Amino acid sequence: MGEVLIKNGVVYDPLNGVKGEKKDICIRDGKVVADVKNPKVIDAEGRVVMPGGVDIHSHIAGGKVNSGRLFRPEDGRKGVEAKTKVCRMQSGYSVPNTFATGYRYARMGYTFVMEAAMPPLAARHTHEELVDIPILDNAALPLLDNNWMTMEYVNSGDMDLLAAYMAWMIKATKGFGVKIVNPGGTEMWGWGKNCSLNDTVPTFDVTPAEIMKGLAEANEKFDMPHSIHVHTNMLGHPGNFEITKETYDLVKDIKPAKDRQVMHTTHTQFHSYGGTNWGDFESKADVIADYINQNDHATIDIGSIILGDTTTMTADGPMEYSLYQLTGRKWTNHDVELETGSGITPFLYSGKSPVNTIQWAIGQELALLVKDPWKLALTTDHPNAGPFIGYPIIISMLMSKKRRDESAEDMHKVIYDRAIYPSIDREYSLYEIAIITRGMAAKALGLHEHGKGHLGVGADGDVAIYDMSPEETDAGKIQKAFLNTKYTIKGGQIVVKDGEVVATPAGKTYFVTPECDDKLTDEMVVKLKDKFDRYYSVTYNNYAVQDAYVPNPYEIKAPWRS
Amino acid sequence: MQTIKLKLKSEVTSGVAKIPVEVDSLTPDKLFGKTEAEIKAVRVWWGNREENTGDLFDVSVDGTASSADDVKLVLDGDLSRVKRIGDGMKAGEIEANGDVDMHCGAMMNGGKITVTGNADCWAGREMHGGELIIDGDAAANLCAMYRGEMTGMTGGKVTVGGNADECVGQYMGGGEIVIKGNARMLAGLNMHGGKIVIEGDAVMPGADMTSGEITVKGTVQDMMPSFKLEGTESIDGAEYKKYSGDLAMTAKKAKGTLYVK
Amino acid sequence: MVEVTDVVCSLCGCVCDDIVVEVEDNKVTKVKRGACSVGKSKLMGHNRIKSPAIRVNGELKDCSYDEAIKKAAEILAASRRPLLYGWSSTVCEADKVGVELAEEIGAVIDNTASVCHGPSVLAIQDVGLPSCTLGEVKNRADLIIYWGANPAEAHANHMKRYSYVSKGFWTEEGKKAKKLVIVDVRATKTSRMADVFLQIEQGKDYLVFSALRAMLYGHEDVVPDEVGGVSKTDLLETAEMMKAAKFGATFFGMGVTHTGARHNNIVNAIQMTRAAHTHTKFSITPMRGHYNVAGINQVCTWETGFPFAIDLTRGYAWYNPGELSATDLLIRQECDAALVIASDPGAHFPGESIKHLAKIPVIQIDPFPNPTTEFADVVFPVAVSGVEAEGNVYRMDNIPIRLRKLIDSEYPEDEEILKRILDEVRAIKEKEGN
Amino acid sequence: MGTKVNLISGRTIVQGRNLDSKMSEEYFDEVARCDLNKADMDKLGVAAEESVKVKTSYGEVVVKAKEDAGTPEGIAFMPMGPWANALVSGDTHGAGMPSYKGIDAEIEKSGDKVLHVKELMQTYMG
Repeated sequence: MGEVLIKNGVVYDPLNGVKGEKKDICIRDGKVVADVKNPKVIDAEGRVVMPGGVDIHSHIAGGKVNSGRLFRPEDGRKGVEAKTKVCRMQSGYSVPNTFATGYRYARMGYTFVMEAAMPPLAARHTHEELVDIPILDNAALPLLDNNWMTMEYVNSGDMDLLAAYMAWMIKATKGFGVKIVNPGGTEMWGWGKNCSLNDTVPTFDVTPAEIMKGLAEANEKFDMPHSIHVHTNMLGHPGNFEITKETYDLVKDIKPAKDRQVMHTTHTQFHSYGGTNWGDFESKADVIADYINQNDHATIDIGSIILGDTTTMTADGPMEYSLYQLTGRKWTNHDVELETGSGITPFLYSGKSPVNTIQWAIGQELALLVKDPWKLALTTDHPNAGPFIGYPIIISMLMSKKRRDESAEDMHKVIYDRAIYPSIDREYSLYEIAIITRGMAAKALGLHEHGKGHLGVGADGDVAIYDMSPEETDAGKIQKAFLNTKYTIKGGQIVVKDGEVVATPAGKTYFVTPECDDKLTDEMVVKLKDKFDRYYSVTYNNYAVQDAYVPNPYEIKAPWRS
Repeated sequence: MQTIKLKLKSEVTSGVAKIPVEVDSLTPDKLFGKTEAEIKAVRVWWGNREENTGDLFDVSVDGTASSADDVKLVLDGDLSRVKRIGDGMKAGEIEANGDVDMHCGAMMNGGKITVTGNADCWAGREMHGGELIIDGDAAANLCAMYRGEMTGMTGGKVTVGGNADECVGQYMGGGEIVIKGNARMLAGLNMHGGKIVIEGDAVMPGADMTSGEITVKGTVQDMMPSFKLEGTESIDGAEYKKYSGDLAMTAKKAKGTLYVK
Repeated sequence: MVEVTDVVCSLCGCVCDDIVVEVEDNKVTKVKRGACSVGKSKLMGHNRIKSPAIRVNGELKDCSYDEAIKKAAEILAASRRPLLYGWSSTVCEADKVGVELAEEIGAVIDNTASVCHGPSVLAIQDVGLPSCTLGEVKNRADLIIYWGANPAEAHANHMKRYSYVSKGFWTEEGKKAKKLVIVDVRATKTSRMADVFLQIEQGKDYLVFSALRAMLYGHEDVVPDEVGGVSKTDLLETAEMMKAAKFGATFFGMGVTHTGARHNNIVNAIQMTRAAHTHTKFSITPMRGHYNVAGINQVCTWETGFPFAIDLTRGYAWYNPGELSATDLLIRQECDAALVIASDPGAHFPGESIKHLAKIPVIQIDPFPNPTTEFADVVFPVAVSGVEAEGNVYRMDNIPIRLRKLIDSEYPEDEEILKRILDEVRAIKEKEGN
Repeated sequence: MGTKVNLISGRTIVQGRNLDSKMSEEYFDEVARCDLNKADMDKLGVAAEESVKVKTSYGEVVVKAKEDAGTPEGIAFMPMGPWANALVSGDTHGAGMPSYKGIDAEIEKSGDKVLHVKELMQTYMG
């Protein structure tokens, strides 16, 4: 591979403290280097230069994403583009096909995306799709919280064995870390029921709170790059902000293995609700933001709403059922034996709806009220709160009070009574935007140590050059610039030029190998094998994801911390 | 008034395979203002290759038009493999002489289409406005939704001189459909607005309807077991049983009306 | 002799993965455990197509793979409306190349779902699918309904491994503590095991589903005394069993997808499941036929956005079963060439469709001679996936499982043949300047 | 004299066992057949293994009759395969699925030979 020199750009590289300095970036053999000899020169004169974007939480691949595509041909008829000499065919808006997913992210300057929920039993499916997404480096978080093994070890208090199970599962699924979704509730959904944080899950005799605490402890027994990644109980229910706060408190005293959070809570917008029903529903973004401001053990991503039609999908089966009951639209459910579940239903976020209006406000409020941008990441929980191609809209909102005021006028008037939104004056700087779209996410995932999210020497040659001046204040122009880069460079190769995809190299899949003591593993496997013999519908020997599914691997070892 | 005549060349449909020609680029509103030479150069899909209209059709243009409303497109030749006639049409008139292939009048917004023969599946799919007249039979999914959508026809009027196949007006939200002959199974399936009149017989009409109105003037075979008899009513001098349904959608949603003799 | 365990069956949608076989001298000599008689037959092998061949003057003449690939690529590159059909009895790795080939030549790509559970897919697109993995059924379900399905004949291990006869966590007693409802037109081996057998009038499924829905929503008062040949009393009993179940699981087969209202039968079956879900936990699962028909639907969906019947004529996907399904295209005589892989339209399509297929150039890729071979113009023998080749497949509940390779093959894999055809097509197009 | 029946086709275990060996005798024996109720067999005056001609608007084939108690009177069952498919309607009514079940058919006793797969496929050639 050759050399690239990006000249004269205005660089925002938060992990290296670079705040909009005119600076050249040199890349050789796919990595950032100090200097180059005979490079291809890209003149970025006066334009904004950032590391490749890192998405901490997005549903782009696997069983439920594809079920979403399959049952929404009406979504597939949107966003249709014919194949070109470079690109494969594209289709879909809220559930784009694999090719469109890669191209659209790359055009926004993103080069790494975390698939946020991988059912372990269907992990091969997630990997098959990840391989088919062009350009993007990727990873996936296996769901480990409603697993019978997890609950049994939490119940018996065998934290080392729980850690051994967690390690085995992350290895078996070629996963990246621990995903938690409605702990206990998804198991109870196996019987059509649900539970809250401190309810006892029958049969297994554990509470969701105990499950989350146990997994956090297990996670920190290894040098895991990422903390537990949490979608706590009662997502989307009025008044759930108390549960969210209690969830943070659960892990307050656990020491992280590395310099990072102990818990990342995702799509926090859906968990910051006040009121007792949809009638008196209100924003509690301020309470959640205050908690985050006062504590350092938890980070969030916002899960901001994009108005319009989308496809909601989560391992939180009971939540999707409630949503389907509200709308009466099509509803798919897929419970996964001994492990997890999922539900999918289409949803329209309308600015005319008081509830949707408050939801819309909350996501942005969280971003504006959390003081330290290193504690939050920009997401739309794609496609749950809206498709990822809405990120530039959110960016322009955060950067422009004027745009927010104008937008508020188009929303239901409840925004002036039951949201904090209109009273917030803060405007994000480009430096802060760079934090919440790459630096923070890379750090929270531990990927900054592996070349992601920054442009220091040794970093991956992943760069986004936006066609805008650092002085730009026009929200429309900001939005446009962030939707289609002037250049996106991935591993030193130009993949997007003037908003068009010009090359489609394969991305790498990052996975973590937690290194567990053999004796512990052996003891755990005896119990696990019994589960396969008696309860699983596949055999133990056919379970683990074979190497063939990860043709471009990047392994991160996570040693046991004695 | 301008008349544009397009006659499909016989060699297009004379091969072993009858490869369809798709003419969504040839609506009166899209052709308005074009010269004959320009019309001949409009690209149409014939299988997986794009061709010039003039290479597939004999083209002639008579008169001038001051707006798309003044444009009349006359289609002749073997049209049984010509798809998407009047697809997305906004104004003007189309006269299709003979049997036409699928998606005739799909997503139509305005203007008028007359088919002198039969129309294959999805005629009037997702139609929003205008008028579609099919002198012969209509194949399945007349005025229905596209796959996965929850809305089919929302406006306009469709008249079928002959019979209609399955699922007439599925997910219909508005507009009017008149079938002079019989309708096969599940006319008005998932209907939530608008009106369907079937002058002949019907099979399982009105299943899963939540609003709108269906009248069957002939006999009904396999009446849905989930409709409630509300009483009788006289329409145009004839006595009809009035049913509400479909209770299989729950009582809250069962706001459809079905008149059966 | 080597004993191989955890062998995965590549026959039906059950994809049993606990089979034990013996291999000796590069042959499967014995199937020791785990497979049903159908699966066993698959693993033990059958007569093969021996050589690539091209039809000359009505006779298939053996040729080299190179010659056959050149011929196949010429046919496809010249075609104005090619159909690529099949894909269900091969692995996802091959299916992906198939989609790429279809995109390259502007083909319609369709798979065997269109004559099997295509109607189920259409129904899912209308109302969704409340379902679960087969292990969920095994561990929880106390009410099993097979509707228009005859697992004793078509999915012989299904009841034993996953449903009525299986034992799981909350179902340790097996069938003793479960109820079985069978709905069918004929009395079958399966119906003999039933607690309740609803023998319905052929083609009247739709009415029966609607009647049960009305009952589950509390409107039994409007239901007439007999619906579709079933008495109201029997229907009420069934509705009560559904309400009383802790976990109900419905499985349906081609008895519902092939008959009467077809896809709308399935919509109604799913609507019935939704209605039952207002009382208790309920799931519904199609009894997928071929071992990887679910997989080709998955691959097509993530690559094109749609599961089957996809027209790539314009370089992007237009999806429309009923217009673009293989049988429709053939009866309408739309195609001028076809590639058939891992399927057998000669045996499974209506005669009217086969007539057109016999007229146009047909390329066949298959390990075994079958009725399609009788009119195929270019034939490629290939390795048997799951015996001679590995790869990913999706079980009927969409669980991905990797087929194992048990013995070496003298034949290339599907994926290799398809890649070579694709390369050759590209070379032809490049020469022509496209 | 013929009798009118409602024809359905479907899988059987022996048909499944021969999915990959459709040119075999076992497949022929299993699939080129038609199951009828005893009453219908009597009406036709055919015994098991005797030939019947099955006719629909779409085609006709000769197959072996077989008595099956589970098949109700007025229903004829044929294992899915080339013989049944010579009789089914290809009209999918805009849904992509031919009617493989529920086809109006007429059955009569026949002295004709049951065509082998290869012979049956020949009837489709040009």
